[in-house]
This record gives sequence, structure tokens and C-alpha cells, in this order.
Amino acid sequence: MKTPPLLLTIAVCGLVGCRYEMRTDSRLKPYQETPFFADRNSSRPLVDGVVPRGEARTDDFFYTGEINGHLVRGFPAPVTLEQLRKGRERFNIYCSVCHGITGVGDGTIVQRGFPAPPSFHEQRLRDAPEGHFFHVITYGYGVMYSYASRVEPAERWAIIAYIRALQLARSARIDDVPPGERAHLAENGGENGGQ
Amino acid sequence: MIISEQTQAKEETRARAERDERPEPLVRPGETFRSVTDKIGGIVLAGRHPLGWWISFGIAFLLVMGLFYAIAVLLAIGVGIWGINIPVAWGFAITNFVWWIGIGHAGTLISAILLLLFQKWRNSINRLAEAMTLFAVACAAMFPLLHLGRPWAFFWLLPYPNGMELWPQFRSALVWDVFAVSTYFTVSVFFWYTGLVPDVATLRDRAKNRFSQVIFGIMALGWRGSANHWRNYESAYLLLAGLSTPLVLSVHSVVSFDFSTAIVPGWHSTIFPPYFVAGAVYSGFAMVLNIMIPLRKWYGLESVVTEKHLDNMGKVMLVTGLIVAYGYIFDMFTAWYSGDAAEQYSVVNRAIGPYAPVFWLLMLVNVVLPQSLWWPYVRKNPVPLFFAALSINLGMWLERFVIVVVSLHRDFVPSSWRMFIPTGWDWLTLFGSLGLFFALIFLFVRFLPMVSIFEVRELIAEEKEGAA
Amino acid sequence: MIQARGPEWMRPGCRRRKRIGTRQKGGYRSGIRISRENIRGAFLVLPPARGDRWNMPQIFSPRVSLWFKTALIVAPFAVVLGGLAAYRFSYSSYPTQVNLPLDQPVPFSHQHHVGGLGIDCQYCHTTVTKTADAGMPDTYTCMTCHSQIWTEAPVLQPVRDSLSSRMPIRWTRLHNLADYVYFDHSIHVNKGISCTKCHGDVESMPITWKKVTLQMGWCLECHRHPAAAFSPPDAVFQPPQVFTLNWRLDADPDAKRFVQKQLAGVPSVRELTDCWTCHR
Amino acid sequence: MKGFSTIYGVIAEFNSEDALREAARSAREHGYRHMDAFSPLPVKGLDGILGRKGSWAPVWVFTGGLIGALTGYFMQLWGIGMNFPFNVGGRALNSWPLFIPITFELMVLGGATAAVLSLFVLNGLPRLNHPVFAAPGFERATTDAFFLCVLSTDPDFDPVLVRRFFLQETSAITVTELRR
Repeated sequence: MKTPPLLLTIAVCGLVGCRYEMRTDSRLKPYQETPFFADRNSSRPLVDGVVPRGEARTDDFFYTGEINGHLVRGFPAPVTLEQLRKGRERFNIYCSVCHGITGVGDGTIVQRGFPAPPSFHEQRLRDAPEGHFFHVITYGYGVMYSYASRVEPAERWAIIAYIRALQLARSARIDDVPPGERAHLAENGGENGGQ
Repeated sequence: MIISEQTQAKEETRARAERDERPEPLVRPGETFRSVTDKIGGIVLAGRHPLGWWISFGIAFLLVMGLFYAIAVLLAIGVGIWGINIPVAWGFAITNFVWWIGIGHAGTLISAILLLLFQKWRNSINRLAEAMTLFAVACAAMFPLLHLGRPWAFFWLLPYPNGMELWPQFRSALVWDVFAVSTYFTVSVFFWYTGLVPDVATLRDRAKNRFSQVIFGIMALGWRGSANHWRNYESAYLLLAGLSTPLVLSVHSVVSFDFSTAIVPGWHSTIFPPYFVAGAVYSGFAMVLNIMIPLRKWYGLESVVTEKHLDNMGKVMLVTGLIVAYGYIFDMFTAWYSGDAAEQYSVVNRAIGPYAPVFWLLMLVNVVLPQSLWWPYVRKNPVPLFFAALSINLGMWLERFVIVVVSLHRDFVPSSWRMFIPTGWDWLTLFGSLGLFFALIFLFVRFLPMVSIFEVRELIAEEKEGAA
Repeated sequence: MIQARGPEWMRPGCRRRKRIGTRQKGGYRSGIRISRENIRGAFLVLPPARGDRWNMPQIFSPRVSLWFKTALIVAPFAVVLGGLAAYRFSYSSYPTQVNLPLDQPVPFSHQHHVGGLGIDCQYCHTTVTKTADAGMPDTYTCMTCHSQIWTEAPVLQPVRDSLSSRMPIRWTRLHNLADYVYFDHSIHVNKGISCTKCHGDVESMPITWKKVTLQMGWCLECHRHPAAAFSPPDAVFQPPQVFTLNWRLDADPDAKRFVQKQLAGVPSVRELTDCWTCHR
Repeated sequence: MKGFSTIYGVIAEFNSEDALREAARSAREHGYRHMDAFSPLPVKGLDGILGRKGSWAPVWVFTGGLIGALTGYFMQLWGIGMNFPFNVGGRALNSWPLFIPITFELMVLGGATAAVLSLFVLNGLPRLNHPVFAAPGFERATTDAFFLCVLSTDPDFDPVLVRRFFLQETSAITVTELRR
């Protein structure tokens, strides 16, 4: 009774409600709903032909995997161990669900009814140029969707390098392994999978 | 002929000396325990009020409605409705805050410090002054909360366990302010209510209807006036006064730290704490007089609030007014002596800058006009004293305005200089807070004894003893 | 002996005049004051009847008195308990939505896709190592598989509608950080903070719910003890390591080395708890 | 008269402070020790006559102030020095000069709260119902009447004797026996 201003302030606050303008300020989060645009989405669909910042595609070899309409052979730069590791990681994330860890086309999704992809160890794919793989990842192939939005060009080249490594592993002989590593291999039962 | 004239003169002198020797009574002779109880308690119990009460309360009530409207708009839209900007971010809200909290100081000063100094004349005016303190502090506390921008989150200012695991920044003068003002308000409530308990018990025992009996009965907490009660009461009351005395000095000092710990030219000064406290007492006494003079007339309380009270309060205002004037002079001296160009400019800017009329009006109403208090005529007559007090209240508000706005609107970097022009909402909030204050005062006068009855009884008992 | 009871005398019309005691010949009579003259007769004054009660200060019965006192003593405790309850409430699922499954347009099951099929988190949340936002999968990602399997499933109708209408699915957001908080997924994940540290064992959620409060105190907990927050390098994403709940830092020497290496690149606790670390 | 008594005491009314003081002095000389007086204002010298020494209120206030000050200081030290160390302008974490204002304010708050609490506890308030409220004319005890009550807990208490004492030895206006 003796503190009306304070009580009043509290009461009026109750009427106004707990407003947290700072918690939700005028900044929009990706895909947040907003009445501003007709589709009520804060994110705008990309305009056709838009080039991501810092990715001006001047290098045909690197960005398209083809030169003058011909699929390239070889890699835009020498393959490093670091790149192979990256390729293994990305392969296991994106490709192994269908193609399987070893690339024979027995991924978990295939086991659930997805049409089986061809094995990477077919002669056709062993002979295919690197540009072919780049093309398939970028544009899709058959029932396979494009992975262009999920896998960056550099990652695509890393995955291709790893596919080549997988293919090589299938046909490799013990002589191909450096002498220092042979004992280590025997120890692990000669298994040379993805891990 | 000559001899007889001389004798006459001598006799007159002696008579005057005798009159001066015997202290003027604080309660007019003829008042008894019962008569003062009836006189003061009757105001509440009879429930009949003079026309002045109704008119004043009506005006105050309308202003409160205006305040509610201004606050509602403020909460809905935000502090942008005020004239504040960058650099004048504080504007009217902080001006009003400092002014109101200063007014609050007189209550505690009268109740506590004068009690400790055994100034018995305080007994007739302390209750109203304490109530005034409460309402002024409530009005004051409202402004920083509104100024927060998001008043509903005001509790973030307090330390409490929270999901952020965060504590207030205890090294900031603004957080000190939160503690000082809330402590001041709480202790003022304690002090006021403690003083009220024996009087509420009187009302309980004299109430004629069941409803009043129950309400006053609960408020009196079963006070019986037992010797035990009085012994503990006097001890605790004196201790409360002892605690309130440094508190009242600390509160306005802390308020002044809000300014003086900042580097704004015109603020960064060590004179601020004492000068703020003196200014607070100055305006507080003026406000007590502004309220007391009409009330004692309306309710016929001249016999308990005598001319001696008016005189004493006038003297206190004169002294504190001189301290404040000294503060103004010292401000200018420090600016000159510091050799700091920005500091010197702030003083010059006050006198001849865009807000110069405010400054000169301040000098007129806060320094020049109050000098009239040197004349006993002004101090002892209600009407001139009322206007002197009014002038001081206006002056102290202008002083806060000059400190807050005129210091902020021009600081170190000329590119950021801007003017502050109050909007209609600023004015409505200021006058609305005045309305709130007076509405609360009038309600208090209506529902609770405005003069401490048992302390007036003590005065009567003492005067009886003195006479015997 | 007679006991005075409050409620009895407060009854209307109750005018009790009872003799009390046997000590006096004259007995006690109510309502009569003793004067100097009739000193021989001693009288007990009883509380008056209703008619003359108005001038009595005895307004309340003892029971009311007791209730009032009890209420006054209990009130502060009630306030304190109320405060504690409010504090506990602020951590409950009502304001924080912790452990509260929310309706989604498609009842997507992480339990099936992650726990059952072993699909990596990044298959859908592609930008988690690269940007502040982990990235919500677009409809295209769903349709990568669901163009071939479960093509007729009614629950997937919104996905197919989304693809044909080119309108993204509107998922219900679970983790809504305040806009004044700067949070970057990539730095946390790349330094070795497991997804499960904040999102819980998503692999076993048939429909997704929030696992932590996301209150500032919760953020600070890790920023104050960064070493305890790291997971071993392989455990950041890949199932099943990512969900090794019983993995212990001190039991794994490799992990300990890893954590020490990672910590070397992390700012000091003082910097991690500075205001600007999260509020930029 | 030992044991539980239904009688609270015998109360007498006086019409002035002096009469009350006189009666209290006389009762004291008579050997009564358990007494209470009721008056509309503190009566000077009465505590001495009734044999009451000072109040415990100062001890309460001191303790309350001490608790408040310690709470204030350690709240600040713990909050921004230990729990969430704030570095503001390079000041020490335990920057005691800056902790003084809040420590002081909380000391005053603690002391004032203790003072009010002491009034409640030491006076046994709130007690809305009390035997003395039943005394006739007691409503004037808060205006201009003075009462002296000899409590039944007094070792020498005998209602008849007390009554006789009041009526014969003092200037009591009325004498009433109070029930519990």
C-alpha cells in the first residue's frame, strides 16, 4: 500500500508482458519465418548463376573436371596424404551410405532398398578418367542426386583421390607396400578397409 | 521625562530579555494529552476534510492519471518518446530522480539527526516529513527504473542466483545507487512505521466503527503502551535514528558519485558529495514547508506546528542554501584552478551557453531570493515563507537540470554536441510524479495521523515539568 | 474455575455473569468497578457484552491473534521458499523446453537415421565444421534417398510437397539462442567439442528434443572448465564413438595428449569467460 | 497461589504520570516485583522504579549490522572476485575501497531490520489479543490514562491483597482483576 509506484510498475509490466526485444532483435536467423517476404522465409533462394564469394571459377580443371568438353585425367595438384585423409573422411560421410565403406556398393541405404550403385572396383570405373567422378559428384548420375551443394570442389578432388586409393587397394600386392609397414599389415589380418 | 523614558526603555529591554530567556513553547499552552489526541486523531477518525483537501487531491489525482498514461506509452514505445539523445542520455529522468531523492532527505534528517541532537521541536513535524521521505523516494526510484528502457527487467540490478550465473558489477556507482536507494527506502519505511505504531494504537482505541478498529488494530500489532514496550521502543528508535543518520548522508553522496566518478566536465569534482547532501536538505526542508504550511492552516494545527517550527526550518534552509551557494562558487573556482580547458568551458557554457537563461534563473531563485530568510519576518510568517520554499524547490530542480543536461550537452568533442529539448512526455512525467507525490501525501493525511501524537504528548509532559 | 474464551464472548447477546472462585463471600460481579468505598466486595470485571464492546481495545479473539502471529512468522519463509521455487522453475522444461519433444512437420527420427543407419551428422548438417551455423538439410538432401525409398510414405508427404513447390519445410526450432549471443559451431567442433556435449544422445531420440538449457550459466560451465569438454578426436562426429558416454579423459592417454594439444590453442579461462567472447 | 492461575493480574488506573510513578514506587516498596505499567507516552524514571534494566535492542542491532556488513562485503568479493571474476579497468579482484558503499548500505539495512525485529521479539508483538485489553477504560491507555498492573506471577501475589494495596495505598481511580 505504501509503495504504489513500485507495485504499479510491476503491474503495468504484467500488462505489457515479458518482452525480450534484445533476445529477438531485428536480425534474422537462416530460414527463420518472417512476414517481410512473400514466401515468409528469411533466406532468399539463390539466383541462377550466382557465384559464391571467393569462388570465382576461373580454373576449369579444378571447378568442372573437364577441359574443352573433355573429362580430365589426373588431379589439379599432386595428391597429399593430408588430402587422402580428408577424402576418406568425406567419403565415409557422404558416399559410404550407398557405395559402402569399401566402395563395392553395399551401403546401409542400399541394404534398405535403395538401388545398388556399381562397384568402384569394376574395370569400367578403374579406367574412367578422374573428371568422370568429378562430374558424377557435381551433377549426379542415374538415381544419384547431385552433391554439389554438400561437397565443395576441393573435397570432391579429395574424395576422388580416396576412391583411387580404394581401387588400388583391391588390386595391390604385398610388394607394393613399403617394407616397414608389412609387419603392421599382417598384424591387422591384412584388412585394408576404409578405416 | 528623560529619566522616565530611560526607565521605560530599560524595562522594555528587560522584559524582552526575559521573554527571550524563556524558550518559546513548542506546543501552545492549554493543550492536554486528550486535546492533542482529539485534534490530531480526529482528522483521521472524523473523516471530514476541508475544501482545500478535495481540490488539491483532485488535481493531484488527475496528474497521477496523466503519469499512468505517460508510463503506459513509455512502456509500449520506449524511452524514445522523451527528448533524450546522445550525448544527453540522462535528460529529465535523472534530473527528476536526483531532485526527488534530495527532497526525501529532509524527512530522515528531521526524524533522525534532530532526534540525536535532542531538538525537541522536531516532534511535531517528523511524521509528515517521514511520510514525505517515503513518497519522495518512491517517486525518485520510479525514474531510474523507467529510464532503464526495459523496466520489467529491473530485478536484474539486484544480486540473485540466476541462470546467467552473473552478478551485478559491484564496482559501479550505478549499482551502489541501487543499494543506497533501496536501503534508504526500506529503512525509511521501518522508521516511519515504527514511529507510527503507538499512534495507530491510539486510533485503534478511539475508532468508533468495527472496520477502523480491525484495520488499525492489525496495524498496531497489539501495542499496549506497556513499560516494557516503551523501553525497547525508545532504545530501538534511537538506534534506528543512529543508523539513519549516516545512511542519509551516504545516499546522496552515492547519488553524487553517479556524476563525480564520470569524467564529464562539470561532474568530475570532489565537492559533489557534501554539496549534494546540503542541496538535498535544502530542497527537502522547502518541500516540508510547502506541504506543512497549507495543512496546518486547513486542519487548525497552529498550536502544535508553531511559528517556532517555521522559524527553525527557515534557519536550516538558510544555512544549507549558503552551503549550496558555496558549492556553486567552488565549482567555478575548481574549474579555473584546474587549468583544464574543457572544465573551464563547462562553467562558461553554463553562464553564456544555450541554456544560460536556466542558469541565471537558478541563481535567482536558489541563491538570491532565499537570502530573504535572513529577515525573521519572512521566517515567521507562513505566506512569505511558503513562497521562499517554493522558490527553493524550483531552484533545486533547475540545479539538477543544469548539472545533468548542461554538462552533458557539450563535452570534449564538439562534433558530438547536441541540444536537449524536453518533449510533452517529459513534462507529463515530471508533473505526473508531482501529482503522485501529493496524492500520496493527501491520502496519508486522510488515513493516518500526520503529526506524531505520542511525541507531542511528550512535549506537553516536558513543558508541564518545565513549568512546575 | 472459569476459563475465558474469546469466541464465546464474541457471540451476539452473550452477557455472561458468572461467579468466579470461592474466596469471597460477596462473589464476583461483572461490569462494576471497584471504588474506594466498597472495598470489602471485590469484583471481577468480565468482558462486556456486544452492546458496549465498541469502546473496548480487546478487538481480536486469541485465535485471531495466534493466526496473525503465525502468518507473520510464516510469511518470510514463504517468500524465501517462493524465491527458491522460482529459481528451480527457471531451469525446468517449461521455460527452457529441455526434454520436451516438439511437434515437427515431419516426424524425423535421429534414432533411425543416425543410430540405426549410421549416417554421419555431417551428411545433413553439412556446414557444421565451416560456419557458425550447423546447417539444416534442404529438401534435396532428404530426397537424395527418399526419391527411391519410402516414396509413398504418408509421413513424407510434406517433403515431397516441398520439393514440388520449391518451398522449404518449416521445422520447429528447438535451440533458439538469444540474438545477442555470438555462437559459432565450427570453432567448437573443430576444437574437439562433441555434438553430444550440447545436443545429447541424439542417436537415441525418435523425435528430437533439447537436452540442455542453453542458459548463460550452462555455457559458462564449459568455458570455465574447457579441458573437461573435449572428446577424443574420432569421437566428434562419427558414430559410435561420438556417443561413448562412458569415455573418460584420464583413462585414455591418447585422448589426454589430444586434449592438451587442443587446449594449447584455446584462450585462457579468463579470455573464455570475458563478455566479448560470446557477446560481440 | 503457585501454579497456573486463571488470573492475569490486578490492574489499577491512574490519572497522571506522577500518580503512576508514585504507585509504582509504593508497590515496589510493598515487595511486588512482577509488575507492568501502561501509559500513552514513555514515563520518565518508571523503568528504574519497576527494576528494569536497559534493553537488548542494541545487541540485536549490532549483530544485525555486523551480519549485514559481512554479507555485503563477501557477497561482492565472492560474486565478482571469485565466482565470476570481473576485470574492470585492471582493478584488483578484491578492490575493497570500491566495496565500501554497498557494505555500508547493507550494514545499515541489517541493523535497521534487526532493530525492527527486536521490537517484535522483545515486546512479544504482534499480540492482537491480550488480557489487559479487557480492563475497563483501557482504551484510554493510549490517550491520557495510566495503568499499573501487578502480575499473578509475582511470588507475593494475592488478588485480594493487591486490590487492597491499590485502593488503600495509592490514588487509583479503578482497580480491576484481569483474567487470562
